[in-house]
Amino acid sequence: MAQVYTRDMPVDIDATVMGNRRLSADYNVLAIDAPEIASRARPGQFVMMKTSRGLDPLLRRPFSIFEILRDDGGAPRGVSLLNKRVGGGTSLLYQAESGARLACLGPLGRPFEPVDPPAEAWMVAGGVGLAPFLTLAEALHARATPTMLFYGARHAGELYCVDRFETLGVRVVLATEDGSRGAHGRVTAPLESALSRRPLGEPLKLYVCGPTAMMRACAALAASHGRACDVSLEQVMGCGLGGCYSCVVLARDDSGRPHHTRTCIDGPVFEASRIVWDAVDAH
Amino acid sequence: MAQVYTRDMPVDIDATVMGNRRLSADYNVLAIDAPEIASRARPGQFVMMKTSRGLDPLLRRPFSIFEILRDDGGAPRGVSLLNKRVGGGTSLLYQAESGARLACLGPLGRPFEPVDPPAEAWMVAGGVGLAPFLTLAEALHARATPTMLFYGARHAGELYCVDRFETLGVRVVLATEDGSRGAHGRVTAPLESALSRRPLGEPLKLYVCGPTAMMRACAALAASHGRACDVSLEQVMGCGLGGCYSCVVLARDDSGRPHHTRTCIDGPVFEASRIVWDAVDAH
Amino acid sequence: MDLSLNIGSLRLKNPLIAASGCFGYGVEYADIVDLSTLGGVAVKGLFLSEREGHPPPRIVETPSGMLNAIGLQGIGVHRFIREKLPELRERRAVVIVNICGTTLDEYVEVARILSDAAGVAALELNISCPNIKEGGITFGCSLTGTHAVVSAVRKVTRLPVIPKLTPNVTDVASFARAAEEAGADAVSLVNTFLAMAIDVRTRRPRLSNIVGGLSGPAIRPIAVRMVYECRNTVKLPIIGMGGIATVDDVLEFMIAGANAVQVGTANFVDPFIWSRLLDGLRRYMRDEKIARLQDLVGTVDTTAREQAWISS
Amino acid sequence: MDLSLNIGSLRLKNPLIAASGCFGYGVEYADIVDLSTLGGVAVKGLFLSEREGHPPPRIVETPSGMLNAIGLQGIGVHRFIREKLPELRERRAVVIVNICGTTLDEYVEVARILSDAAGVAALELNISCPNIKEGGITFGCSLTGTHAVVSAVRKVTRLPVIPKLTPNVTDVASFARAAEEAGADAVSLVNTFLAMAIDVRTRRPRLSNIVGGLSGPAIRPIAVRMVYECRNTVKLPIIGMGGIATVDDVLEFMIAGANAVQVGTANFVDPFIWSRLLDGLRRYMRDEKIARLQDLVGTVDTTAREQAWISS
Ligand SMILES: Cc1cc2nc3c(=O)[nH]c(=O)nc-3n(C[C@H](O)[C@H](O)[C@H](O)COP(=O)(O)OP(=O)(O)OC[C@H]3O[C@@H](n4cnc5c(N)ncnc54)[C@H](O)[C@@H]3O)c2cc1C
Ligand SMILES: Cc1cc2nc3c(=O)[nH]c(=O)nc-3n(C[C@H](O)[C@H](O)[C@H](O)COP(=O)(O)OP(=O)(O)OC[C@H]3O[C@@H](n4cnc5c(N)ncnc54)[C@H](O)[C@@H]3O)c2cc1C
Ligand SMILES: Cc1cc2nc3c(=O)[nH]c(=O)nc-3n(C[C@H](O)[C@H](O)[C@H](O)COP(=O)(O)O)c2cc1C
Ligand SMILES: Cc1cc2nc3c(=O)[nH]c(=O)nc-3n(C[C@H](O)[C@H](O)[C@H](O)COP(=O)(O)O)c2cc1C
Ligand code: FES
Ligand code: FES
Repeated sequence: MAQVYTRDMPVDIDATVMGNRRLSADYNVLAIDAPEIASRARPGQFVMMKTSRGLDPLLRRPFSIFEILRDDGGAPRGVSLLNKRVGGGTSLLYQAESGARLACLGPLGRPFEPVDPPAEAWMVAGGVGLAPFLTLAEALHARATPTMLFYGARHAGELYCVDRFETLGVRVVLATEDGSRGAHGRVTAPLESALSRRPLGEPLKLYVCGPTAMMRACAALAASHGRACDVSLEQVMGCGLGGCYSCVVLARDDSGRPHHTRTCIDGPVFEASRIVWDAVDAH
Repeated sequence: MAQVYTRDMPVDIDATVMGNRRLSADYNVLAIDAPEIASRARPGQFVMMKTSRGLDPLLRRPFSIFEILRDDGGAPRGVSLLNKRVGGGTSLLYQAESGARLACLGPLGRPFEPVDPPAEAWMVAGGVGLAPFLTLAEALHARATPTMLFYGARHAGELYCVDRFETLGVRVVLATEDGSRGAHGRVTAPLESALSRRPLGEPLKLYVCGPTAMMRACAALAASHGRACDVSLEQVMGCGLGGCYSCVVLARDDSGRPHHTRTCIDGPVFEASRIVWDAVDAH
Repeated sequence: MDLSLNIGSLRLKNPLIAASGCFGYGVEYADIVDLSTLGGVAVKGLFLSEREGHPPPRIVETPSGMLNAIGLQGIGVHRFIREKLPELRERRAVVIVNICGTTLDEYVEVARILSDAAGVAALELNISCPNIKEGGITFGCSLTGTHAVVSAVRKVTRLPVIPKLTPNVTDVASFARAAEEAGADAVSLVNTFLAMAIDVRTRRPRLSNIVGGLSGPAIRPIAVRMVYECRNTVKLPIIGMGGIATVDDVLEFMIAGANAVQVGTANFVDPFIWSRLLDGLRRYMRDEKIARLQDLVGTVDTTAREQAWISS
Repeated sequence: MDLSLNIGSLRLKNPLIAASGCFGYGVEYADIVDLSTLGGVAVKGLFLSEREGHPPPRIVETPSGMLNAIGLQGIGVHRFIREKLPELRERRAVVIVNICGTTLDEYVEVARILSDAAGVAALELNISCPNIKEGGITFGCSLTGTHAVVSAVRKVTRLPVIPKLTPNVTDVASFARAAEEAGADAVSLVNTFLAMAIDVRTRRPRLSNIVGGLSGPAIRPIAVRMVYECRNTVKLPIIGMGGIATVDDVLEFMIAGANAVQVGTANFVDPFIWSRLLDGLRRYMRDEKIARLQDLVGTVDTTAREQAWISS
């Protein structure tokens, strides 16, 4: 059965950009002044951002909350986004200057449910799929859950913020497609061997976010190794609030029947076993 | 007969904003790095500016060239625009930051023809209608033509750059609608008395730019005092190049027949007597 | 200040209605919007039974607009009455149910069932959805089809009947007239424009359904023209929509001839738009000294502009 | 790399044509664009005699688009031949003359006169201008009217005849078919969408003509859909347009089924667009290994997407 969560009422902030740290030619971390969102956000939730003030682009864009930013006293002050430039909206966020104002609606979506020890949490991230995991790692750290991060990218230059995870006590396993850092190839390879080495009696849960093909592969690995697995899906979203039915994924209900299910309010986090993977468009 | 001019080939520059000096809550002077335009521009010509990089707004906006900016060696380096915030596009130019890049097409349109001494040049500006006159004043100064500027605005806070004209030897007569500086009321009142005091044997030419009502009044004054008068019209322009026929004004041809005449290529400067003023929409 | 209006026997406290398909079943927004402050809530199009709709991708953004081909995914009229209507009643929403059918009988059946349900304020007949093959727009693109659906539904309900017109026709006003003659209480327009987008790398349509409906600010000038044409043709209340995103857009539709408006796509961009629009309407009424907002309807001043200057 | 195509007996060196009414008489652009590098130049719509058109305001910007009601101001066919055609010939422009008429006889007369003039490459029949009351669109909105104009003009000219279709109809493809049956060499589409904008302070229409035609990126998805429908209906070459502003837009129209395209509104924004589009086409052909650009026409892959996953 799908987990039940009570959603905190989302708020819409005409938020000020507090900083923009460019990590590479395509990735940046955008800091946004939005205390009301920061104080409500839970791990894995997202915001809907206006990427400009005018009509171009028209719709908002969904972004995972990457960090909760706190002031010197530790009070939630804002959120940051790990943004990857893929089109018009993400390009605008890449270029955004401090002081710019952009509407930010959130927090939205079903959060990750962190497991408690003795269970372990194994996070699996591909590329910008890293974004929802820093907040999850913090929540796991707070409850002292042993945590791993399997993190893959195309090359070493696209692996970001690894130290941030290590500081939280996360054991990090890296993989790059060109072998420039960590294991050579896909991150699912080290994941698979780790799963195989792991006695079934020692409980663990997988949390996965990344390209469709990667999530599908992880779902299959989880199933064959009998492990719980949550995925965070990235469908195109028109509203983020359940209003438009654009963001659906084919997911099975309790009786096993597949339905088009809204990822913005019933997700983005789903039990991997509910998803009809063959029906998910690879992008 | 309409004067003949050979147009310099306009160029389109992906220009960098070099500076933005805000004069008031609505007016600013935007400096633009565009040597190729600066070196070709003639007094009273205009440019077509993209006010954003995206589709909002879609069309370019026409702006008089306010100043020719020169580098330390005196070489034309760029142009500045005197921008008044009235809608979406002008708001974007008001906010534009140094370093931003905006496409700038020019120089465009029929320039003012400066008169030579002993004739005098009397410039009449209302509000942002000041914009085309600084370049004209420079040209007149260069040929030592005695020059006056009648300049009206709503209040003292909206009279800009008067010293710039005075430096060029221009005698400036000011008027404000609330009497906060210069004559109290419309600028046409001091103009009218000056015209009345002026012996007909002493040649002069009027150059007018401002709200439609003001231009119409000046045209009438010029006619009744038997003076040549050029006006610079501000019609809505789609292309600035003669392609769309959006910018027409009803102007008489040599035989006196009124035709819809394109202000972007046959103007913006017209002999006032050619215009059918009652057909010009007041805005 | 009076912002209210009547549609048949139904009184709306203001002209702002959430557009069908753009506001879920209303309940999705209940914790961020006080539904009772809206003129009405048009819920997602309902068939008799559940429908899964089209596979994703279902939307794609286009210049100042978006295409959608949701394919009328929905829970069907029975589950709607059981699962959604009670909460909508509790929230005191004025519920306008957007109904669909693949056959005339289905429209009639859905209308009959909803007429017996407590808490339904009006029926909007979706005869204009461009995203399903059977039914729907085949009625909406034929004058006799429109007349037939409206009069058949009219016979089985005392609720206000509001056929929703498609803009994908040569002469939308003739459809408004057909609706009027068939006994409609109002017409709403426009539904989306049939449109298409192609990914030039894959050469595949960007929507799984190949074509979809264009909505958003891009279409507003066409929609305003259509409202204006209908206002010149029928006496019925008109609910105008298509690209409304600001209070000036609401006013533009009303001045063109709309008694009320719906807001769809802009609600995706700004789910808190409703209070902004309401405030803006009140401000305009104060500035322009308008006591009854309905006095604004159809007041566009089309007296000839200075045409006389030219003899040709 | 072969970018050329044929329209009847006419060979265009590439598919990029300046859209009528958006490029003056071509000569206005002659000093900034090498006219001989364009596939063609469709000049401003011409009647038999001069016309002053509508008073200003004639355009207004709308979201990602613009309305125009120029009212076909023009110098008439005789002055065109005398004053503009010689320079266009000298510049080696492929001149497509957009012709208008208030009556069928006027179309025929204008076509006959132009057929005798040296330097005219093709005739585009404007039966779709929404901005004039008489003639024009009354032909374009009726199948028999379309057939009548095309076959009448067909009889008096050996130039390629290209009726330009209006999008303001229920089924544009049936008009393409009527044009094909009447002997057209190609069809061009779309002309502008009838639309309106109102100033909510003055409550007056923003255009002197009350209504005008919507063009620009806003309409592109509708235009692409219409080209796709026509491609599925006729064999004729199709000249697609409506909101093209980038090379991807050109490609989208071609993949949907257009053999050539016209660019209108975007030329206002960027008069140097032509070389950018040409470069982009060449780059795409290189990247995608396409030797003949015409091989791309109508290649949209509409094989069913993963519909099978749902039984409903
Ligand atoms: C819940 C959720 C969380 C997300 N978190 C992040 C994040 O933290 N960081 C980040 O960089 N991105 C994230 N994304 C993806 C991000 O929303 C898209 O990259 C963005 O919307 C693209 O906008 P654009 O205007 O740049 O691209 P467009 O020009 O709109 O499209 C460019 C390409 O991206 C694809 N695309 C468009 N929207 C999406 C989408 N929602 N998901 C995937 N692909 C899309 C398009 O199909 C197209 O191929 C998230 C998406 C979701 C649904
Ligand atoms: C040759 C020429 C030179 C100009 N020089 C200057 C200048 O130096 N400085 C300056 O600030 N402005 C100048 N203008 C006017 C300027 O182009 C307009 O103010 C601008 O286009 C408005 O754009 P917007 O997006 O801000 O307003 P919009 O949102 O497009 O419109 C706001 C209001 O301004 C009116 N408007 C729109 N376009 C024009 C226009 N072209 N002329 C007059 N009113 C218009 C509209 O009808 C509307 O009422 C000039 C215009 C022309 C034709
Ligand atoms: C995602 C989406 C779903 C829609 N679903 C419906 C629907 O179920 N029934 C209906 O009559 N109209 C539907 N529409 C059309 C809208 O109600 C409205 O007519 C149209 O979007 C134009 O208004 P807008 O520009 O404000 O969105 C839908 C529109 C969108 C964008
Ligand atoms: C200002 C303007 C004038 C136009 N004049 C004509 C015309 O004279 N004849 C014609 O067939 N189409 C005319 N059109 C329509 C265009 O040729 C074209 O069909 C339409 O603008 C869509 O293309 P676009 O979106 O690229 O502008 C005109 C369009 C505009 C914007
Ligand atoms: S994004 Fe609108 S329903 Fe999910
Ligand atoms: S602005 Fe296009 S013709 Fe003058």
